[in-house]
This record gives sequence, structure tokens and C-alpha cells, in this order.
Amino acid sequence: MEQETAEELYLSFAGIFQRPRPDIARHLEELIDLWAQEIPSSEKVIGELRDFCRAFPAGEARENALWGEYIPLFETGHVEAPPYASVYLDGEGLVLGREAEEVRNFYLSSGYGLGSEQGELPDHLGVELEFLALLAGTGSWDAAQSFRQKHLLPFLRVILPKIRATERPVYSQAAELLTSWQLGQC
Amino acid sequence: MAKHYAMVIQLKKCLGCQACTVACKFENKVPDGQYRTKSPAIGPSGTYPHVKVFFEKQACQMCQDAPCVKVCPTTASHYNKDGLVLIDSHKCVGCKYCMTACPYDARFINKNTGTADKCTFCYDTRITKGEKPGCVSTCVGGALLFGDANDPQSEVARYLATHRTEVRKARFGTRPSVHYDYEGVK
Amino acid sequence: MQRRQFLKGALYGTGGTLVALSGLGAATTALNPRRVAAAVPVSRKTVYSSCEMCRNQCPIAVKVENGKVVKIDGNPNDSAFGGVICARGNSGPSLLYDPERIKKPMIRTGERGSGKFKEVSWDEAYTYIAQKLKAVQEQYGGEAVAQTSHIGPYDAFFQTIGKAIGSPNLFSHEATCPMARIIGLNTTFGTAAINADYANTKYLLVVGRNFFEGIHVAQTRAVAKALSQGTKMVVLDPRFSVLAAKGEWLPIKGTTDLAFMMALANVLIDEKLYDEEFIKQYTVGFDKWAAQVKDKTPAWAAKETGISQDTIIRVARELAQAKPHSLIEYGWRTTFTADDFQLRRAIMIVNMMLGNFEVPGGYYQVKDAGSLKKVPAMAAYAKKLGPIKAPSFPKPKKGRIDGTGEKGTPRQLTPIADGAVGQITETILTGKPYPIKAWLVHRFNPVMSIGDTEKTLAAIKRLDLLVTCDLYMSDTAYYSDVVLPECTYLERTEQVFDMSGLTPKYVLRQQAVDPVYPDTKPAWQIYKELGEKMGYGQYFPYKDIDDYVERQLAPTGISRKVFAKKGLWTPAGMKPFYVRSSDAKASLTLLATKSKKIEIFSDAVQEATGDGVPVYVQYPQPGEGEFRLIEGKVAVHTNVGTHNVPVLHELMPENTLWINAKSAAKLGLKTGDAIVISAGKYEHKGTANVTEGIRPDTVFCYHGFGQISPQLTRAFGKGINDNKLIPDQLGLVGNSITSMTFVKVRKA
Amino acid sequence: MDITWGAGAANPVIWGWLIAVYLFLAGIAGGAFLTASLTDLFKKNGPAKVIRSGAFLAPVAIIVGLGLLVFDLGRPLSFWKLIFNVNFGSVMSIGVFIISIFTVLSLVYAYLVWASVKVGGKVQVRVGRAASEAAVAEAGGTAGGREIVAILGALFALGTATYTGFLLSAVSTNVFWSTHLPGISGVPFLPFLFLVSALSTGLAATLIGAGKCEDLTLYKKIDIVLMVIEILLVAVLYASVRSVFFSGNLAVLFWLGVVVIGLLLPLLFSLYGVSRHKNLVVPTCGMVVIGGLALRCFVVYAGQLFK
Repeated sequence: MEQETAEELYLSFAGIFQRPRPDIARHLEELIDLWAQEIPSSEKVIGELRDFCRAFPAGEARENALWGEYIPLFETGHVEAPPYASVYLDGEGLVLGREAEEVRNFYLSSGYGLGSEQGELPDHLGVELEFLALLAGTGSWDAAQSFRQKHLLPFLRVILPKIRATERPVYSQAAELLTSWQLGQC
Repeated sequence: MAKHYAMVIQLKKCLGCQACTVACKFENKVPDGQYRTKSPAIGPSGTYPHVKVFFEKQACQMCQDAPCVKVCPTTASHYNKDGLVLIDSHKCVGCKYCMTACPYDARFINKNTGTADKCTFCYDTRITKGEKPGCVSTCVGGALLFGDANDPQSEVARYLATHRTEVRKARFGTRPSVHYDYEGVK
Repeated sequence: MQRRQFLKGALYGTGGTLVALSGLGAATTALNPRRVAAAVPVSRKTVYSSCEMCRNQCPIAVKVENGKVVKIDGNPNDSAFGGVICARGNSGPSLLYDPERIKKPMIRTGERGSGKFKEVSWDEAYTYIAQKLKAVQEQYGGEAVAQTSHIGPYDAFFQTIGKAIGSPNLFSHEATCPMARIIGLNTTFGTAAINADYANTKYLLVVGRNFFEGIHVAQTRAVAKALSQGTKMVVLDPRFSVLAAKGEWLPIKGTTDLAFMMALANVLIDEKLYDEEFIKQYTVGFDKWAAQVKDKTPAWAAKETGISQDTIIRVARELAQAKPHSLIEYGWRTTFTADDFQLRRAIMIVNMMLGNFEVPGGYYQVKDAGSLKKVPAMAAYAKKLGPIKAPSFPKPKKGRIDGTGEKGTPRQLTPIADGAVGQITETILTGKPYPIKAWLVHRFNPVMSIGDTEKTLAAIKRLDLLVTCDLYMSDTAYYSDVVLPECTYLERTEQVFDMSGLTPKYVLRQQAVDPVYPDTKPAWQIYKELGEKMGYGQYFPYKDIDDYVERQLAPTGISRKVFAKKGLWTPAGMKPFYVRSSDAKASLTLLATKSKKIEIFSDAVQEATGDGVPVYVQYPQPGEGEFRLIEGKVAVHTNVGTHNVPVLHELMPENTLWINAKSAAKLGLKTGDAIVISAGKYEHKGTANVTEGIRPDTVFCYHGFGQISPQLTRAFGKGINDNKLIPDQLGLVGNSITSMTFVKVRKA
Repeated sequence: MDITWGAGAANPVIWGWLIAVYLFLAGIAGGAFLTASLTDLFKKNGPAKVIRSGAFLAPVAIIVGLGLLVFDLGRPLSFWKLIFNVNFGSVMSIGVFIISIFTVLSLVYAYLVWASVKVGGKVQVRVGRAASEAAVAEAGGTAGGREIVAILGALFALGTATYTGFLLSAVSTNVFWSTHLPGISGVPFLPFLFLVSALSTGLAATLIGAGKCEDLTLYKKIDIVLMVIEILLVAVLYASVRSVFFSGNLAVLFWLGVVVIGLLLPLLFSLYGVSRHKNLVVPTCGMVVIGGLALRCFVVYAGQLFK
């Protein structure tokens, strides 16, 4: 896969799995186009995503709809799938475990730190994807591979099935697409 | 003279408050849903209004004739230089033979490591630093005494010399180092 | 490529979560996280702070490794704690790192109760709240805003908002818990700062309190210490609590404790066993009390209480024999009956008949700076904290909705800082005496704590604004318009607390780690920022909490470093101080009553209720097929606040209904059976726990379970929500009444 | 106070059905190997199908069994540590060596039998293979190496079958598992029971595998003897331990699985079959095998559920 495409894909998923934001919500259709083009996927998944866009035209309604799914999925709702790797990989079900520390150190060793504005934990799904986009963008393939193998994939293997199982619009489809792109299965 | 660490549990002072249960979890990073020490309620017995209940702290009894050490196929379970039964997790394969042999149900397979796990009297984290085990130092009721039974001046040795205590399941001849004082509860 | 530009702009621009570190370019791609991890030295420190897994603020020592809390112990520098902390205190890291905490301010987007929210910035949240409050204020007046909190350091900031708006309707949770005791003490001693010296008592009679399940580490340890030294303990409780298991259990009929107290007084007078000298020198109104208990014989009390006459006489004699080192415990949650405060007064009056005031093993007035100043020999130890000077608040235009402070009514006795929190829902629903349209809630959960859950929910639906600040999506937060995420106690510093006992003591809660979720904030900051947004900045005249602490400490000469090093301050060289330990006739200059006497007969109570000494009121007992529903605490949970904390939830995920074996047999119930508990208006499902450890006419469950916020994913719907069954009924002084609900039980 | 605070009770069953099946398969392997090798050694021109069936069954059963055992480990990938850390006081540690050697021997024996079949079946011995293989192939048809492997293998098969009993009986804190032979306190009971059951089930499984073939009367008679011994042993067990072990769900497993299906019915079938010269091998042996599995499950669970 080309460097640019990889970067774009990572960015697109980072955008979706980070907290809902007006600009991402506005450009959701473009993300769907990108996925439809680059990821071998079923018509059904893309169709469901497009249905969502039709049901919630860009604007506040769409943002609120995304929040309505994001919060119970990741935040304080039913918390069906806490988006932090430590919760799964450290066995204690808590955040900021060893995995978070290792990921943070990885960022540091690559020359990145967490911005203070967003206030996010290092092992948030969206942040890890964003980091890979950065590496892909700068052509740091070795680092990207190493990070992907050690941190992203083990995380994706646990969290993506959970997100898919919730059947929440947008998120479960995005998880489905990310699964087929990163884990090579549908 | 070699050390012989021992614990005395004065059941009448145990409030069943579970401070020890939780302290142990954090001191030893025990995975969720698993415990190195528990303090279940025994009873209530009797009939209204003449009722009794007490709590019995249960953990590894640090047997001097330990069935777990005897059966362990890899010598992972062993006596250390201070006479404690410990597990070398590098040698343990998780065959659970020790668990079938332990009459006190003190062992479990650690969800994170896959190896047998149990109370160590906080050997590495505390007692080698001259501190008392985590459960002892957080005991709200002051029910737990700990020290070197071979040192006649120790609190434990003096207590054992002056009180009638019992060991659990003495019929198995395991010679535990954890002594129970049932005075006032039975 | 357009979308590429968009994506880059969106994520790498100002919006990016990750930023390149200056100096290290992205060129450093030779990655080896292990090496990096190894290169970072393990930094270890211990931060002395104060626990907040419940309200007792026990001093703790927080072990921090590489910026992460790994273990919490009791603060070993405090001899009352000796490095000990309870299960809840131990589980702090489980709360701190829980992925289910709320992390950002949220504004409701769906219907109330739909659970649909969006996350917003703090500024948006403040703006939203400020606008809504202004609207309410303009339309209905500042008094239409009610505020409730549990009670704690945050009140200094939280309540400032309401005061600045001009609302008189600020409430604590005290009415649902200890308020009757506070009033009992206020009206007898002129202050509620009366503590008991449990560790040194020789005989302890406990009235319904449960030190070993409702754990207050210092007091629980003191009681345990007394027991281990041979102190005899008698426990009056319809249920066989863990405390009862450690002493003599007297399963008293519910709501008849006052009869027991009066009979004790009757015996003590009849057999001339009370401390006449003490009564003469230090008290007023004893004759009126003596007249009141004259006919309250043990035989009479035996019928009332279900405890035999002989036992009552024996307990009275034993108390007298051990006096003055014997004590009758004054209670913790004091919400048994409508006139519960009179029971608390009666308990203290019988205590005074034992002459156990200001002696080891008895009661004493807290030796804080204020009281020590009144004792010349001790005045040097009094180091009063500095005030935080701010302009005075506007005077509320109307009186409180609950009548608190109204002369000539029982509510004149209600502390103005607490009020009758149970009144709020009634007022919202009826609009009487005037409408309440906005409700600010801080670390309190009215849905689960003000009796009648359904009524509270109905009231919430009538509000224009409900704001809740909490750690979790509590039941109340779930129905709120705005939810504000506070950071936990481990992530914030707070003002100095006065925790004086037999000596003065100050404790400081000190931030142990940076907020785990960076967008959570401490209360002081939240309300200062909200206040500033609303134009009330002048009421928050400090830069930050450190500035606040500096101002508190300035006049005392105590250095902040003392707290960094030890976590607390007590005057060096001062021994526990009992006024009467060496001189039984020493004058009690520290007494806070106007009469300078202990008021067995209280003019204030006389004025408020017409009963200057406690008068026995007979309350109904459960009829055939009915049970009195009582509730209590468990050692591993706090009220309704910890049931979703992972470790504590694991230890006790749900409660059961205790029912006596004989009563259960009549109903054909076995342990584990699904049951329905009916309180008439409402029913609740539950599980039966058949036991010998409860009166046959009583059922019991632990409080705080069966939570109704679906967003408390662990605790949701597990067990019995007793609060749904208990009506929102207020006692004379506004206290909740929680021991007078009768229920029927049937197999589900 | 049944539901109070505090940690709940742990699951009493530490070794579950995986281990029971492993013990069962190890027994089958031992019994099958013995059936094959003893036939091979002592019955000149014995039924080749029996030899073949037993020889092939043994390695398959033991390897599947070991697979289950490894799968049941807390750390399956570290099973090799069992070989490098030895505790001579531990029955399991010794057992690891017995079973490992037995597995190797059973594989070699199976190969030799397979090779001989090829020779017998006029399959060309390929030339140019490794010398050892050639030697083995050469030895194929006749005694020589195969005899040695058969003798050694038989010893280790005996060891394996007995070991499964010793593994449990060595847990001295488990009242049921460590039951002694009545009157002889030093001698554990389970090894005998498991050995007899192993022989019986191994033989039965081998006969099923052998299919229709020459006269099996001798095997059927041996099987009857084994069943009678096993019935006696089970009766002794029943009489010498507390009845609680045979209660609850386990009562069904014991009475229906072990006693009726595993012993009484096959015994009746066998007697009937032998006396009437009817071929009832498959149903009879099938029941014996099922009974053997039921016995292992019963013993493994009973020892843990009731303490």
C-alpha cells in the first residue's frame, strides 16, 4: 500500500475513533468514499454508513447522533468497549497501566508527545491510529511495523470484535472496515 | 538461626472488613476476580437471638510440610531460605497439580501469567524490607500478628507461647505457619 | 487530494492529539521501547493526603511510582490510624483508573433519562449553566435555585455559587444521616463537636450504630482496641450486625430505643446509681428529666422494647458500675423516627448521669482551636486557621423552602447549613412555598438518597436545569442537563481540614498524581471558573487552592512543609486533653451553651417543640404479615457512591433481604428465593436471605444497591434499592425517617 | 449472611474434563499397546489386525491425550519446562518421563508394524533412505528390533497405565484419590483400578479397531476376566469410602456410566456372545470404552467436589 494511502486510512480511522468532532462529522461522506475505494468491503457495510449520512445530514444532528453512540460505547454509557488498550492488555481492567506507559514511551522515542489540549490518554484507540498515520506520513516504516505488531494489533484483536458486536451505527461499521484492513478478515 | 516467619490470626478481632483482601490485591497486583487472601463469614450459627458469626482469613498457610511443594513437577513450588513456600513463576507451567494438593484452596492460576499464584507473605515487596505483609499492616481490627517464630522475643513467638492456637486441617500433617486463635468466636 | 488536506488539517493541525517534540525530530525512528522504558528510572514517592472513598477524610499515604498510584496505606504518622485504612480506602486506585469515570463535561442532547449526551468544553458547559441560571433567576428569583451536596471541603466553593445568586436553599445530606444527633448535641452542649473516647471506655452500650460495618477507621480501631482490652459491649439493634457479633446482642424492637434509655435513667435514679455531683455541678433541668422518667420503669420498657426487665436493670447497673468510664454511643445515622433528635438528647442525658464528660473513656468536647482558646492553660496550643476574606453575599429575599430557622417551630433547631434536603422534591412538585426551578448537585445522589426514588425522578422532570458534578454517571447525573466531571481526591489538593479530637489536628488533602483524565477538575476550580463566568469572581478572591491554603495557614505559623512531610499537623508535645481527668470538679470553661451548663432541659427545644426534655412517643409496630424495613452500611461500600468501583463491586455486587428464619418459614421462603418486597405504593424485587440474625418482625438490606443509572454498568439494577421503598417523609427537624417503613414480602 | 461481602468461593473443580479425558486416553494407549505387543510377542501368527489396531491406536491416543494435557496448562507453551526441571518426589515429574518414553516407543513400534505391513503387503522397500530407517525396515517382518521395542514398550505401557492412578493417589490431602487398598495402608488403590480399567478399555478399543477378523475368543475371555476384576475393585472402592462421593449428579455418572454401561452390560453381552458364538464385539467393547471414560470422569470429579 502506498505511503499516502496508508497515512490517509490511519488518519480516517483515527478521526472516527477519537471523540466526535464537527469537522470529522462534516466530512464523513469523504471518509466513506475513501474506505469504499481502498478497503475490500461488503456493499452492506458501506451502504449502512451511507444510510447513516442520509439519516443525519451534516450538522448538529449528525454530531449529536455520533455522541449518542460514542458515549455509551466508549465513555460513560454502557461502556461497551473502553477505548484504552491498558484496560484489556493489563488484566486489571483499569486505565493507565503498563501498556499505556509503553505506548507513551514509544511516542517519545519517535519524537512525539501528547498534546495538552486534547487531554487524551496515550493508549486511546484513536491516538494509536493517529500515531501510525504520523509514522506512515513520514515514511517511518520500521517503526510503524514495530508499533503495529507490538501495540496496535493486540489491541485491535480485543477491541474490534467488541465494537462490531454493539451494532452501533458508524462505529461498528468502521470497526468492521478496520478489521478487514488491519486484521485481514471480514 | 534460620528464620521462620509465622502469622497469628486472632479471629475474635477480625471484623471481616476486607481491608486485607483489597490491600493484597494492590500490593501484589492480583488480577480482578482473583484473590490471594479472602475472609469469608463463617456462620451465622445458633438460633435467634443466640447467634454467632465470625470471619476467617484464608490464604496460603505456609506449610512446613507443604503438599504443593511435594507434588510440583518442576520444583517451581519450593521452600525459600526463610522457610516460606514460594512459587518460581519462571519454572511453573500451570499444571495445577499443586492446586489439587493444597487442602486450603489457597492457590489459583493467575489470569495474567498463567502460572500458579498465592500469598507470599509479601516476601519480595515488604518483608525483605523489614515491613509487615500488606494485610497485617492494614488490618483495621488489629487481628493479625506477624514475625519470626524462631525469635523468642517476637510478638508472634510470645503470642504462640502464651495462647492456645490451632492450625487449619491439622489432620493432613502439613504443619502450617499460620496459626488461628479461635478464642471468643467458637 | 482534497480529502487528504482535510484529514491532515483536522488531525495534524491544532486538533492533533499527538505533537512533535521539539529537538527530537521524527527522524528518530530507531525505535526500541524496551530500552526507553529501561532508561526511565523508576521514581517512587509517598504523598500524604486524605482519603475520600467516604466522608471521613482519613489520613492516607499514597505510594506513587512513575506518576502512577500503586498502593494506598493509612498515614502512619497519625497514631489514631497507625498506617491502617479500610477496604474502601485501599481500593482508591481502582476508582482512579476506572475507565467508566466521567471524563469531560457533558450536556444532555436527548430527553431526560434517555442517557443521550454530548461532550463539550468546560467553557461551553459554564456558559450553558450560567445562561440557564440567569434565566431562572430573572423569572423566579434567586431562591428558585437549590443546591445540594453531600458535605465536604467542596462546599466552600460550591455553595458560594448559590449564595452569590441569593438563594437561601443550600442543603447538605446531613438530614438523611446524622442531623438528629447534631441537633441533639447542639441543644444539649451548644455544639455538635462532642466526640467519644471509645478506646478507653470500659463499658460500651451501642444504639444501632455499627462500627464494624459502617467503618470510620479511627473510631472503629478505638472500639476494637477497647474490646481487646476487655471492655464489655452491648448492642441494641434489631439486626445481628458484625458489631453485635462481637458483644452482647439485644434485638430491640424498632423505634423503641428511647424507652430503653428512659428505663436506664429510671433505674439509675431509683437505685441512686447516677453521678449526682456531676449533675448538680454541670447541668440544668435534671428534675424535669427525672419527672419524665419516673414512670418509665424497666417493666414498662420491657413491654415496649422486647428486652427483658432484668436485662435492662442489669445493663443500667453495669453502666453505673463502670462509670465514669462507661458510655452510651450517640449514633451515626440518626433517622429512626420523626423525633429522633430527642432520642439522641436522651442518650446524652443518660451519659451525663454517668458523669462521663471530659474524662478518659467518656465524651469530650473537641479540642479545636476555638475550644482550647477558652481554656487558659491550653490556649497556647490553639492555632486558628486564617479566614478567606470575601465580600458579603446578597441577603436572600425569601426564607428557606423547608422552614429551617423559623422560630417557634421545630425547624428552628435545624442547622442552617444543612436544612431538610428531603423537602426539595416536594417543593419542586407542589411549587410550595415557591417554585424551585434549578438544582445544582455536587457529589450527592438525590435519586438514591432522598426517600422515594420515583418522586425524586418526577420532580427532576419539572426542573429547568439540573447540574450534577460527580465522578461517575450517577443515578442523578444520568437525569441531569449538565454533567461535570470532578477529578478524584487523589488528583487534587484541597483546603486544610480541621480534624481535631483530644488535641487539635489539621489534615491536608494533597494531589498525588496529575488527573488521569486531563479534562476533569477539582471542585474549587470548577466553581471558581463558573462563578467568574457568572460575574461572581469577587466571591472567589484567591488565585488557586495553594493560595487558599497559604491564607489559611498564614496566621497559624504552621508551614506547608509539615503537611508535605507528614500529611498532618498536631501541636508538638500536647497530650490528649480531658478537662476533668485529674480534677473531677474542674470547671468546664469550654462549654458552648449560653447557660455554660449542659442543658438537660433545653429552652430552645422547649420553644421549638414544647418538650424541653425528651418525651416518649410510641410509634406503631408492624402488624401481622408486615415487617419493619431497616437498612445499613456494609464495610466495603460507602452510601451510594462506591458500588461501581471495580474492586468494591467485585467484593459485593448486590444485596439481599435478611429475613428471620421463622418468618421465612411462614412465607415458605428459602435463602436465594426471588421475592417481591411491597411497601404498598411501590414494590421491589429482591433475593431472600434467611437468617437467624434478625428480629422476626424486621427485614433488613444493605443500602445503596439496585442503582438505576444504566450507565453505572457494574452496579446497575443489582440488588434492592431500599430508597425506592422508603417514603420521602420528614421528621420534626427535617430529618429523613428511614426506620418506619413497613413492608410485606412474598415469593416472586 | 449467605451473600455477604468478600470474595466468593473458588471453583472446587481444578482438574476438569480435559484431564479426565487425558487420563482415559493414556489408559487406552497403555492397554492398546499391551494388547498389540503381547499378541506380537506371545501369540505366533496371532491376528495381525489386532496387532496393527493396537499399535496404531496407542500413539494416537497418547498424543491426543498429551495434547489435552498441554492445552489444560496455564502456560501451554512452556510444557517443555517439565522436562528440564525435575522433582523426583513428584509423581507427575516421574510420569512425564514415563509417558514421554512410552510415546516415543509407541511411535517407533507403530512405525515398525506399519513397515512390516508394507513388506507383507508386497510394498517395495524404498532404497536410499537413511541407514537407520533402512535397518528398521529390514527388521520389519521378523522379531529382532521390534521384539525389543515391544518388550520395552510393554513395560512403559504398564507404567503409563498405572501412572494415571498414581498421579491422583499421590495427592495425600485428597481423601478420595488417596484411598488405600483395604487393610494395606501403604498401597494406594487407584493405580490398580486404573490399570485394570486401562487394560480392559485398551483391549476393547483395539478390538473395535481390529474390526471383523479371525477368532477373538481368547481376547473376549481375557476381557471377561478383566471386567470381573474391575467389578470387584469398584465394589471394594464403594465399600471403603464414604457414600457422599457417590451422591448428587455423580450418582448417575457412577451407577449408570461406570457400573451399568461400563461393567454389567458388557459382561452380560460378553458371556452371552462367548457362549452363543455371536459376534457382539462392537457394542460390548464400545460400552467398555464409554465406561472407562465415565470412570475417569467420576474419579476426577468426585475427589474434588467432596472433600
